[in-house]
Amino acid sequence: MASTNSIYGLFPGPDSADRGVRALRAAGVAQEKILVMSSEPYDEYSFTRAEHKTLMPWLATAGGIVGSICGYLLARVTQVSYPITVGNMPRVSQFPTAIVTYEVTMFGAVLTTVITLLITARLARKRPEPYDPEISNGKILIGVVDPADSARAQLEDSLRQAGAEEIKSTGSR
Amino acid sequence: MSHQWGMVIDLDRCTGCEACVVACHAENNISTVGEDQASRGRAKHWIRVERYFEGEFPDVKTKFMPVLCQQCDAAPCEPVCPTFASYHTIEGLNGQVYNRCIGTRYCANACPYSVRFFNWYNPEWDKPLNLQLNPDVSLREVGVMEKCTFCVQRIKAAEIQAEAEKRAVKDGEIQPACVQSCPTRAMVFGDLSDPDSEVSRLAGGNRGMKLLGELGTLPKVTYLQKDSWHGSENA
Amino acid sequence: MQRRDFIKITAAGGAAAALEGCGNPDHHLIRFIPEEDLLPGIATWKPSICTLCPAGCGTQVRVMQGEAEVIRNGQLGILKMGLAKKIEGNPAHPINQGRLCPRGHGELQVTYHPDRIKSPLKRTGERGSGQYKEITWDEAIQQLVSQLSALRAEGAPKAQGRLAFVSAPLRGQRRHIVQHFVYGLDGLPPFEFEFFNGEVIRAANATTFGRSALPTVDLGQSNYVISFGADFLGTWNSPVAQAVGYGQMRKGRPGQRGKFVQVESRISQTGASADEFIACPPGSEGAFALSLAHVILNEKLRPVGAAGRAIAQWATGLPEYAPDKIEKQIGVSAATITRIAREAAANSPSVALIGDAATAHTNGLFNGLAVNALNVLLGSVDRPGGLLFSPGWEPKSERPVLPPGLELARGTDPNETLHYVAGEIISKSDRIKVLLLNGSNPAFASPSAWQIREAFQKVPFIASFGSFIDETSMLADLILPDHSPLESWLDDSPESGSSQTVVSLAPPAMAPLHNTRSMPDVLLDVAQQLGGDLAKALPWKTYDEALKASFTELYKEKGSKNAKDADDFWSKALAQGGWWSADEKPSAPASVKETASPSKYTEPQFDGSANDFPFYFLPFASQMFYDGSLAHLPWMQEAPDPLSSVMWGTWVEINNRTAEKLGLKMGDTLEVASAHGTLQAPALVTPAIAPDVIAMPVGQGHHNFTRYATGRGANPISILAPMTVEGTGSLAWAATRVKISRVGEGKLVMFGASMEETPKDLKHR
Amino acid sequence: MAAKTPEQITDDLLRPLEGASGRYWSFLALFAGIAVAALCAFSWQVYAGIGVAGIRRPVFWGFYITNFVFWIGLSHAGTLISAILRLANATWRRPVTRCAEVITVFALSIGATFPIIHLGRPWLAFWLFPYPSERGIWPNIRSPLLWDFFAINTYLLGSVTFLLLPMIPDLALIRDRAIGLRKRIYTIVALGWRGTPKQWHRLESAMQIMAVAVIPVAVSVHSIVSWDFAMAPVPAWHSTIFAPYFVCGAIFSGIAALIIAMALLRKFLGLEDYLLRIHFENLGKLLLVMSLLWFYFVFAERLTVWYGNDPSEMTVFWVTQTGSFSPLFWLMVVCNFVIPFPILAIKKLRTITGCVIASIGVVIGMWLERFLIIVPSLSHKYLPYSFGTYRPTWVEITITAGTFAGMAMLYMIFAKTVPIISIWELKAAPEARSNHAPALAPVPDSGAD
Repeated sequence: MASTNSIYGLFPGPDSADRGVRALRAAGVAQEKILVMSSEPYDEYSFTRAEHKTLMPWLATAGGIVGSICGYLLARVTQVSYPITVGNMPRVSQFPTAIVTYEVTMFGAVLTTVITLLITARLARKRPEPYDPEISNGKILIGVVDPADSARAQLEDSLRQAGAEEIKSTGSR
Repeated sequence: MSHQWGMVIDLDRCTGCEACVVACHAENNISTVGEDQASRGRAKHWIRVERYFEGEFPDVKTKFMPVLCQQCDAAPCEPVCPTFASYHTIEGLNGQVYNRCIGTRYCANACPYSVRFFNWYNPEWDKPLNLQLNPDVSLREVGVMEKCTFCVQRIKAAEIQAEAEKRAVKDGEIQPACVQSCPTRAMVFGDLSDPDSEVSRLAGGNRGMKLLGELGTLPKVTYLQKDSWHGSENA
Repeated sequence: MQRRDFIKITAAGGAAAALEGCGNPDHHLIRFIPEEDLLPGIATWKPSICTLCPAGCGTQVRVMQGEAEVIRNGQLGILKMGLAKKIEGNPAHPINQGRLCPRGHGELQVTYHPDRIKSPLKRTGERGSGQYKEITWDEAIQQLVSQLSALRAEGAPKAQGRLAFVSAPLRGQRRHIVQHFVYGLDGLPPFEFEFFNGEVIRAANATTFGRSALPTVDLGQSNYVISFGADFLGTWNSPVAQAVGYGQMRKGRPGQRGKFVQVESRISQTGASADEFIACPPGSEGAFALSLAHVILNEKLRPVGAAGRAIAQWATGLPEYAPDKIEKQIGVSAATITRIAREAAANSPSVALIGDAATAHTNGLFNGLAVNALNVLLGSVDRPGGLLFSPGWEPKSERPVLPPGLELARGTDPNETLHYVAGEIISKSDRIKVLLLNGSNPAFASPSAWQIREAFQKVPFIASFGSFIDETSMLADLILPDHSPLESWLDDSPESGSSQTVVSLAPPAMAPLHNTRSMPDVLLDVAQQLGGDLAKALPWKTYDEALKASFTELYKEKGSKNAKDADDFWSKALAQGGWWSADEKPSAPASVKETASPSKYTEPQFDGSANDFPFYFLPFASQMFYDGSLAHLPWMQEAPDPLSSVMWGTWVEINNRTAEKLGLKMGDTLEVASAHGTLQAPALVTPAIAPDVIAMPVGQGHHNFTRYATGRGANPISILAPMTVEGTGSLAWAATRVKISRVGEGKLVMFGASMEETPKDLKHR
Repeated sequence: MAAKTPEQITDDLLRPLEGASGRYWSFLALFAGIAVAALCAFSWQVYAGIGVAGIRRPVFWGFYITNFVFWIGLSHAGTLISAILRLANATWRRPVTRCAEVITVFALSIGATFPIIHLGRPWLAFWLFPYPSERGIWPNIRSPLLWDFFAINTYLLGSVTFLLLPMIPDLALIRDRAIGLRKRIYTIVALGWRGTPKQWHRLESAMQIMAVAVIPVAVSVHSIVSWDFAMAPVPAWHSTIFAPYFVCGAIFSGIAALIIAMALLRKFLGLEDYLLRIHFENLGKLLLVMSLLWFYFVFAERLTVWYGNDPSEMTVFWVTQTGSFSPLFWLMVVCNFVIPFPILAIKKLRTITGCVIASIGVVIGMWLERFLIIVPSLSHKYLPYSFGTYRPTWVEITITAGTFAGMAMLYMIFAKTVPIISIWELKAAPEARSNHAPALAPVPDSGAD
C-alpha cells in the first residue's frame, strides 16, 4: 500500500529531531508528508507543532447536548407514558427529571470525547502504518511518506546530516 | 369522584384485645414465622396494637393504639420504589404489587409507621394448615414486601357486587377483617369522599388526630383520641 | 384458579422450601368423587358456634371449595370439598352481635391443625409414652363397649360410681346426652372441668340472688362501672358481649360517657382501659366494696329500704367499714373511697362486677357477696345498666337424674370434686374403673399438689374423645377423636351474655377432614350397643336427631309465634344459628335472701409466710391461650400479648421499682418458687403491677401438646398451693405466695420494643 | 534521588510485570479464597432466602448498604483527585494518578454490586434498568435508586476511560518489548498506538476534557448516594447537609485508601524511587484538610439536630451520642479525627508510616460512619414500639470481607499486567528531562497549620 512506502530516520533526542524536521521542510517536503513518532509528547518542541487544532471540546459539548436531550426524553417519556401516581407527586416530577437529564448529559459528553479520540487519533484501525519499535527506546522517528524515488537519496542525506542515527525505508524501491 | 377509602379508630373504645390482629392473619394469609424468626424481628402483623405505659404504679396510664398501614395520600413509601411495586391507586390506597417487588426494602425504611413487612423466607404452612388459606388473597414469596391492604379483596368484591346490582356501594357495606371482628366497634371503615358516611362524620369530629401527621403524609386513618369522664360526685 | 395452583405458582419463583410448605405435588394422588357440589371461588356463609370458651358466641363460617388431601377408607387422595376459610361473628347472634375475640378465629387452626388426631387410636406402648396405633371405629367402639359392659356386669353396688366422665364445660342437649349416658351406667356426675370456672360467683349469686349463674352485665346502658378484678374485656365470663357493651357505654350514646373504675393489684388488659385504676391488695376487694356501701348508707345516697336485707345488720351502716378504717387496712385513701362511692351513687345506673383473682382468694366468696350487696344497694340488680340473669333454656323432658348415693359429699365445684376423687383414687386404685375424657386437660390445669396425673395413672381404663394429645389424654388407652367444632353439629344455651333466652344451633360447617366421629354420636352408638335402660334413655340414632327433639320441645314452649310448625322452626333456627327471643324480659332473680352475706371481713389466707415468700403470686388467664387450651394454635402463639407483646413464650411480670431493687433486667430468667414447686421464666419488668405481686399468664408450659406448644415456657398452675375458697371449696388459685431469684440471662421474644412512649433513656435536651 | 534516565524509568516500571514471587501467588490465593467464600455466602443467601442475613424489621438496611456507600465513597480516591491535580497542573501527580484511578474503577465496580446483593429477589435486579420490556413498565424515575443507576453508570464510564486512555502509550511500549502471546495481546489493547504528535495531542486534549467532565460527575454520584437516605423521612436522614457531607466523606476515605495503596505498592513493587515521601506528605496534607472538613460537617449536622430538638431526631441523636451506639460513634471520631489530626498536622509525624497509620484509621472510621448513618436511624424510627436492633450474621460478614479481599486481588492482578505508574507521563515530566532533583510542590511546612 501507498502509506507503507516511506523513508525515515531515527533520532536520539528531541533537539536532533527538530533539526531533522527543519531539514525535511528545507528539502521542500510538504508538512502532511512528514512522519513524526515519539514515545513522549514533546509538545514543547517545534517538530511536534502540527495540526494542533481540534474540534474535540466542541464535539464533547455537542455530545453533551445530545445526551441531555436523550436523558430528558427518557425521564419525561417514561413518566408520561407510564403515568403512575406516587407520593402525591405530579405526573412529571421535576427534580428527578433534572437529575437523570444531568447524568445522561455527562454520559454523552464523555462518550463522544472517547469516540472522537479513537477516530481522530486514528486508533484501533486495521490498516498497517509505518512504525518502528525503536521508538519505545526513546528514539524519535522523523520521516517522509511516499517519497518520490528520485528524492530518496537526497532525503537520506539531509536526515543523516540532521543527526539521524540510522536511516530506514519501507516499501518498494 | 372515585371512592377514597379511609378508617377511623376510636382509642376511647379500643381495649387492646387484638381481635383485629388475629382476624388479619386469618383473612390475609399472613404466615406465622415461629419463635426463632419472631425473635429476629421477622414476625408479620399487618395491624398491631401498640401499648404504652406512662407513670409509676399505681398511677399508670396505659395507652392502646392499633397501628396499620395509614394508606397515606402523600405516602413516603411510594416514590422511593424503583419498580412501582408500591404505588397509589385511584381509590386512594397504597397499592403493593407483589409481582413487581424486587425487595429493595426502601419503602419499609421510608415508612414512618413501620407497618411494612418483608418476606425473609418463603412462607410455610404445616399441612393441612394450608387449607385455611384465603383464595382471594395471593401469597407472597421470599423477598417481597407486604402490608395492610384495607382488605382490598373485600373492597373489590363489594364494588363488583354493587355494580352487578347497578347501585352504589352502601356505607358500612365494606368491612375489612379487623373492623369486622372488633368487639368494641372501635374501628369504622368507609368512603371519605362521601361527606355523609359514618367514617367522614367521625373523622371530622374534634377528637380526630392523625398519627405522625406533622410529617405531612396525609394518612387516611384518623384516630379519635381517648376521652375523659365528665360526670361528678353529685347527681 | 385453584388455591393449590397459585400456591405452586407463587412458590415456583422461590426456593423449593415453598413447595414443602404450602403447595405439594399432587399428581401422584388419586382424586375422590366430590360429596358436595360447590361453585369454585364462591363463598357461602354457614352459622356455627364458638366452643373455645364457655361464652358461646355465635359465629358464621366462610366456606369455599378447595382441594384437601384426605384419607377415605384407608386411601389417601384429593377431595374437592367445602373448606372453612374464615370465621366471623354472627351479626344476628345476641351474645357477640357479629363480633369476635382473637381466640375465636382460632377454630380454623383447630380444624386444620397438623397434629390433630386423624383416626381412632389404641395405645401400644407404656401408658403416657404416646405410642398409639391406628384402629378402625368398629374396633374402637367395640373396646369401649366391652369395658363398659364389663363394668356394668359387676352390678350395683360394686359398679356404682366407678365410671367418671371428665369433660370441658357441656351445655344443652350435648350435656343431656352425656348425663344420660353416665347416669345410665351409675357413673359419677360428669366433671365439667375448667380452670377458670365461675363457681365462686355462682355460689355468691345463689346466696344473694337465688340464681346459681354467672351474671349478665348490661354495660351498654350503664353509667358507672366498678370492676373488682374481673378481666371482662379479656377472658372473663362473656368477653365479647361485654366488650360490645363497653364500647356502647364509652361512646355509643351521644353526650353520655360512662366511667369505668377497675380495682385490682395488677393492671390487667381490662384495667388498662379503666378511667380510674385503684390498686388494692389481693383479697381486700370485699372490704373495699363494703366500705363503698358504708359511705352510701352513711350519707343516705341511696334509699336503704331499696334492698335493706342484703346484708345482716345493714341498718347499723357497717361501722367497721368506715373509709378511714379501711384506708389503714388496705391502703386506699378514705377520700378516694368516699368519692367513688358518691360518684357511683350519683351516676346511676351503676354496676359493680367481680371475677377472676378477686374470687380466687380464700375469702373469695366473701368478696363476691360483698360486691353483690353493693349492687343491691346501688339498685343495679335486674335492671337496665345493671346485673341481669339470662333466663337460659334446657329441655325439661326426661331430664337425667343422678342415681341416689352418687352425690359426692363435697362442694359444688367440679374442679374441687375431681381433686377429691383423685385423692380417693390415689388411696384406692380401682376407685374409678373407667375414665372418659372429653377435651378438658386437668393434668395440665391443676396444681401438681392435686396429683391428678398420678391418680389417672392408676385408673384401669381411660378413653379420650379429644382431638389432640395433651397432658391428660396422653394417658388414654383408647382415643376416639371427636370432630372439630366446624365439622360437628353444635348446640348451646349460653349461661350469660344476653338478657334474653338464647339457644344456639349449628349444623356442620364442613365435612370432616379426618376419620373422626362426633362424641355424642359415639355415646348414642355405644348406648344402643349396651342396650337396656341406657338405650331407652338415649333413643336417638344421632346427635342431630336429639337436637331436633329438643328444638321441637323449645318450639312447643316458646317458638310457636314465629314459626308455623316445628320443622319450620327448626329450619329457621338452622339458618340463623339458633333461636332467641327478641321480646323477652330477663327472668327476675328470686328476691334477695334474708340469710345474706357475712358482714365480717374475713382476712384472705395465703400459702407460705410473708418472710420466706415475699411476693403474692397471681396467675391470670392469657388473652391468647385462655386457660392454656389454645396454646397449640400458631396464630395464638405468634399474636403479641396485648400488654407484654410477648410472642411464643411466657413471662413473669414484676414491678419496675422492685426489679430495680433486686437488680433484675428485662428478660432475665427468674426462678419462681412456692412451697409447692418452682418454675423458671423470663422477667417482664413493667410499671403495671404492684411492687409486692408477681404475675404470670396461664397457658404455656405444656409438656405434651402438639408441635407448637410442647416445651414452651412454664405453667404457673403447677406451683399453686392447694388452698380453697371458704364456703365453696374451690381452688383459691390466687392464694399462693412465692419467692424469686435470678438464674441468669434469659430470652424474651417481644413484638413491641418499648414499654414507654418516650423511652426514659432517650431524654430530650 | 538522582534523576533517572528514561531507560531506567522504563526498566524499573516494567520490572513488576516480569514474573511473580511465591509470596505474590500465596497472597493472591488467600484473597481469592476469601472472595470465593463470599460468593458461596451470597449463593446461599439467594438459595435459602435473604433471611439468612441479619437485617430485620425495622432495620431493613444493614451491612450491605453500608458497604455500598463505603465502596462508592472509596471510589472517589482516584479519578476525582487525579482530575483535580491534572487541571491544577500539579507536576508531582504523575507517579500517583494511575494507581489512584485503578482504585476508583475497582471500588466502584465492587460498590455497585451491593444494591443487587441486598435485594430480596436479586434474580429480578434487571427490572431496575430502563428498557422497554415485555412487562410494559418502566422503572420509577422518582426513586433515588434509579438516580444511582444513572450516576454510577456515568461515573463508571468516565473513570474507566479516564484510566484506560493514558494507559495506551504504555501498552504500546510493552507491545514493542514483549514477545509471543503477550505481544499479540498487548498489540490488540495498544490500539495501534504509534506516538504521532497528532495522537499525543488528541490524547492530551481528551484527558483535559475528561478531567473537566469527571469532577462534577464524581460529586453528583456521592450526592445521589446521600439522597438515597435524605429523600426518606427518617429521623436524622432527612437533612440538606447530607450531599456535601457524603461527598466530603467520600474524598476523605478515598485519599486514605490511596495512601495505603501507594504504601503497599512502594513496598512490594520496590518503587521507593518513584513514590516519594513528598507524595505521601502532599496527600497527607490533603487528608488533613478533609479530616478537618469532615469534623466540621459532623459538628454542623449534630448541632442542627441538637437545636432542632425534634423528639424523633433527638432519639437517634442520643442513641449515637450516649446510647447503645455510642461506643461505635466515639470510635469513629477517634479514627477519623483524634488519630489522623495530630499525625498529619505535626510535620515530624507526617512520615510515610504516619500517613499510613492515619489512613488506616480513616478507612475504618469512614466505614463506621456509613454504618452509624444507616442503622441507628432505622432502629429508632418514630414509634418506640417498633424500635429494633441489628446484628449482622456470618453471611453479611463474609460477603463484606469478600469485597475487601476482592479489591486486593484485583489490584494485585492489575499491578502485574500494567505499569502501575504511567511511564510516558513520568518520562515527559520536566524533572525527568533535566538532571536536577524533581521540583516538587510546596515546601512541606506550609501545610502544617
